Amino acid sequence: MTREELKIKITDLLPSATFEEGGEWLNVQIDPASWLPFAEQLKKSPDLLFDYLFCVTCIDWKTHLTMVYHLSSTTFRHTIVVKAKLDRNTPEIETVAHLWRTAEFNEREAYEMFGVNFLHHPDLRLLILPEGWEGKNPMRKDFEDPVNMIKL
Amino acid sequence: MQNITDNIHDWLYATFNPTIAMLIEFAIIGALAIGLFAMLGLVLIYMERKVSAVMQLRLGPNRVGPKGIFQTTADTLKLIVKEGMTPNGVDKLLFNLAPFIVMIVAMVVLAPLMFAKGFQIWDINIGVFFITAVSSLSVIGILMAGWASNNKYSLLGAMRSGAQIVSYELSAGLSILAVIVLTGSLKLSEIITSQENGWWIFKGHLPVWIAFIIFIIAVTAETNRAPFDLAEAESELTAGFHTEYSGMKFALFFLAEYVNIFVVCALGATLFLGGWMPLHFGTGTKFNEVMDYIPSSVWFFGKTFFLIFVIMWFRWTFPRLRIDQLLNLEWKYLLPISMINLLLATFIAIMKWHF
Amino acid sequence: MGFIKNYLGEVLGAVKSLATGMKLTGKYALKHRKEKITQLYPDNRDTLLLPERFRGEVVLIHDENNEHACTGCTACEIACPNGSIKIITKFDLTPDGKKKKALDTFVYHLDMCTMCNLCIEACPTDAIKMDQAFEHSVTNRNDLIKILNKPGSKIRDGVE
Amino acid sequence: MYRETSIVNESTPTPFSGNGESDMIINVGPQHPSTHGVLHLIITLNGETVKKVEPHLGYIHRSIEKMCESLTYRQFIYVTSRMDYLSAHINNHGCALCVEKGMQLEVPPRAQVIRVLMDELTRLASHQLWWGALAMDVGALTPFFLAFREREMINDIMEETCGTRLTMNYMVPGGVMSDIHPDFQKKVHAFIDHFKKKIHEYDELITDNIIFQNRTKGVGYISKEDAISYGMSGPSARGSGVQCDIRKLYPYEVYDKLQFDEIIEAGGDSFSRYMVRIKEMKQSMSVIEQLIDNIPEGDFQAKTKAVLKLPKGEFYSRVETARGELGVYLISEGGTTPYRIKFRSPGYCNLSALDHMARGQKIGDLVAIMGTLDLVIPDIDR
Repeated sequence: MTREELKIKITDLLPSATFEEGGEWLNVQIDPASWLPFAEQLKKSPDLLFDYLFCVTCIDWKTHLTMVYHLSSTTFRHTIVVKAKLDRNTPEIETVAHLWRTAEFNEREAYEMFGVNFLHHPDLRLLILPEGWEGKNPMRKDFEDPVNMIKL
Repeated sequence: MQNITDNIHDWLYATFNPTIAMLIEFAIIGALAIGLFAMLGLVLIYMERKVSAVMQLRLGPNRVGPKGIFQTTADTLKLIVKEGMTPNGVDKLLFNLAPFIVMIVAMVVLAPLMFAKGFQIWDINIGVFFITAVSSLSVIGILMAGWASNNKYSLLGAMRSGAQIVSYELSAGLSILAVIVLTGSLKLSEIITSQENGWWIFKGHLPVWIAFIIFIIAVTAETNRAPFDLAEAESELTAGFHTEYSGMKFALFFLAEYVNIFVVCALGATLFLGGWMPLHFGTGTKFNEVMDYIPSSVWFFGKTFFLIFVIMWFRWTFPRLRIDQLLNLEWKYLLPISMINLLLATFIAIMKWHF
Repeated sequence: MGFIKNYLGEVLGAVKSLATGMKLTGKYALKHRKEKITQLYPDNRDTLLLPERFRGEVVLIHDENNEHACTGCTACEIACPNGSIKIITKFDLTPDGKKKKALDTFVYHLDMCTMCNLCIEACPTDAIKMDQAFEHSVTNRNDLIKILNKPGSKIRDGVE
Repeated sequence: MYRETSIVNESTPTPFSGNGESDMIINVGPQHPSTHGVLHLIITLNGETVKKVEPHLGYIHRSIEKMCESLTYRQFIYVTSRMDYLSAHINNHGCALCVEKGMQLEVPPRAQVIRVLMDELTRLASHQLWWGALAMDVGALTPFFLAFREREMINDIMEETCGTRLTMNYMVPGGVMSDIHPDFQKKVHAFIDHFKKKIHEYDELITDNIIFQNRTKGVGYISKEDAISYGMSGPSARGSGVQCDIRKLYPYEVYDKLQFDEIIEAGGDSFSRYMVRIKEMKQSMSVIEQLIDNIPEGDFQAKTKAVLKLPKGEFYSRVETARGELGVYLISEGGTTPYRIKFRSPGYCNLSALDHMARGQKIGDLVAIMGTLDLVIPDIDR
């Protein structure tokens, strides 16, 4: 599907979605609450079939967090980018680990690095940080570690 | 050789009363056995390192002494001066006993071996049986080490080793039997004498060939050598049953492994390749006389070291088997084949078709 | 019969595949003298040649008059991603009485250097280069902090 | 994250207390001969059979993504060599591509060809090391040295042209750091001739070996759907029949002009993944052969300013490393440093499928599966 066709199809699926201009692929801006049903449709809808989630990113914009999902279809070879704006103090979004198994690990990384709480995640534990880690999430912009971080 | 040992024996009995003479003989033999044990360990480890080096396009040890021949001595010295550590949480008695059991077993098995013509510690009439029986005791040492270490890797390694040694003993025994039925004796000296007119490998047709191959495979497994080194599979279990050992206790395991290889290869050389018996064809030929000029000890060690080289060659070529495949190989392939092979050998022996 | 045939075929195939492997290692064992690849490293130190682009450590090029080309512009310090270069500058008086920025000390932290070559790329006067020395081990970490400009050295005339 | 016995909490399943009668939990790693680095796996065993594999990361996590946020666009490339150190060139290439995409910089044709040549040489070197290490995992030690003999030749070529052997930092935005060494073509030809004569040894020693085949065939099966769902990429996914070669699907540099096959094996087991890599080596050689005599004349680097600035926006570049798809997701706020950079590393996703593959297999198989997945731990622990 081309970019325009995708745009029409996605507007059908989720009327509240907005689109960002520019970028290599179609950028879809959604509300985090609508993410799970939308994701299910993206995965299962027969003319979309987004079965390959190749990148899960969390970005700290200082005022809010953004979860970015790069999705691609191995059948149709089209790609979209889904972005969901999260509240910075209580970031919460539904997990998609049951749809794309790779999300399980990637969400665990986002959980510990940014503190995003993935609801209904099967195994939301620390993966990289040592057990019993307390304090801030290291990849956030305001993280300070006076011992291990060297300012150049 | 025969003369030297006989002379010493006669002189001792002439000079002292029989009890003291016997004790002196014990002492001499004990010293010789320990000396041989240490020497074999050093030589074989050096040999292993050189063999692996030439197969892997490397140089091998080359710093300590000319061509690095003192490398293993230096390593042993280093291991001796290391602290003999006993980790917390181990079963102290078993942990410390295990390496000695393995070592003692390896030393005891040296007894009935015939190193040269008339050069033998104990010409027991059930020599072959003695070797197979005693050498299987070493699994107890390994199981003890694995259990006492209180380490899961060690335990897994020891259990693997137990399953492996117990099963491979069968086909090793059956392949030995193939020669025994042809010889009609368990006495090592008689087995060697029976090969005066040609080694069994030449006289015994196909059954002995098959028995020989199965024997080599089975003893490789019995001594826990690659490709059957599951007990210490280092990519899976770090070091298997001796994970927790260090210093001299580790060195004893290591030396015992090599002495075991020597023993089984010596046995193989004795049974299939005529032991110290020079290469003979028929009786009283000119060729035999020429061969007799080479000392019998050279023949024995030549054959043994050739077999050791083959086993090392296996190690540096093959990947390791998995535990279930290891047991499959034994129970589905080696055991049936060696049983049929034994029947064949018996048939040949009865019909006197061998040369 | 088919079963026995398969069984024997399996065994023979296995033995053949193993023999092929053994032939290869056996061949290498025999041809070892020709095929061996190990070098006797510390012994061949004199004949060991490293390619001229090899990145061993950063050096400041001095010519026979003990002059270098470093103007103290700190381009390398800015280019360095991990802060292993520290340039301390001073002000020289030029003959016509003007103050001119010049290099005082070129501090190089070999312990932090990752040999990324970015400083060499950044240098506008090609004053520094990568040297081939690679035996960097020292017993004291402080020995790895080096001062690259030799005592008494000064900037070559005509380098701006 | 080595856990001491003393801090074991009895209520939660830990490495030292089983959660069932016949369960045994063992720690593989962080220091373990078969993990090729410092991967920590917590394995639940039932006898010899693996019930569950739980990776535990972070032992060498350096937070490269965070480091890159304070480095300029010229500087951050060198750090990425430290991610997947066996395909350092290709990592650098991905980053350079991303910066070029942002700056809309045209790379001179000579630089493109040099980049692709270096990428393929790196891929060959990586696959050779993988072959030796896999053989070592399954217990054969000699192949490691044979593989290193060939790999050493590539490393020498790299050393001569790039100046370093492993973490080269040869790519810069707009091209490559320096022109190829005058001997480069001659040496690459010598290497190709040598490797063509020796590659049959790989088959003789390992591929055709009955023990190796038994160890890998039917072991660690993962279906095509699962492989996609787990986000697997690279040779590991192609062993399950997934078409995922970025060089073919989204060609970059001169890959669209080259003749080479995307190797796909449908088996989905360890042996298929093995065969993909072995065949890929031959494809890489063919790519090198096509390019080595046809390096166009011209600049090796586009003219760029001393300080690079990217416009505000998001840029994503994908390259095919030796282990799979590397994605570089760069978010720029218009300054000289990235605002946020995310590396989608192939190893991380491949590792997540390890549990799925290893369940019900033996411990020895787990080692073989890890070997055929070709895990490089710094790539996972970025």
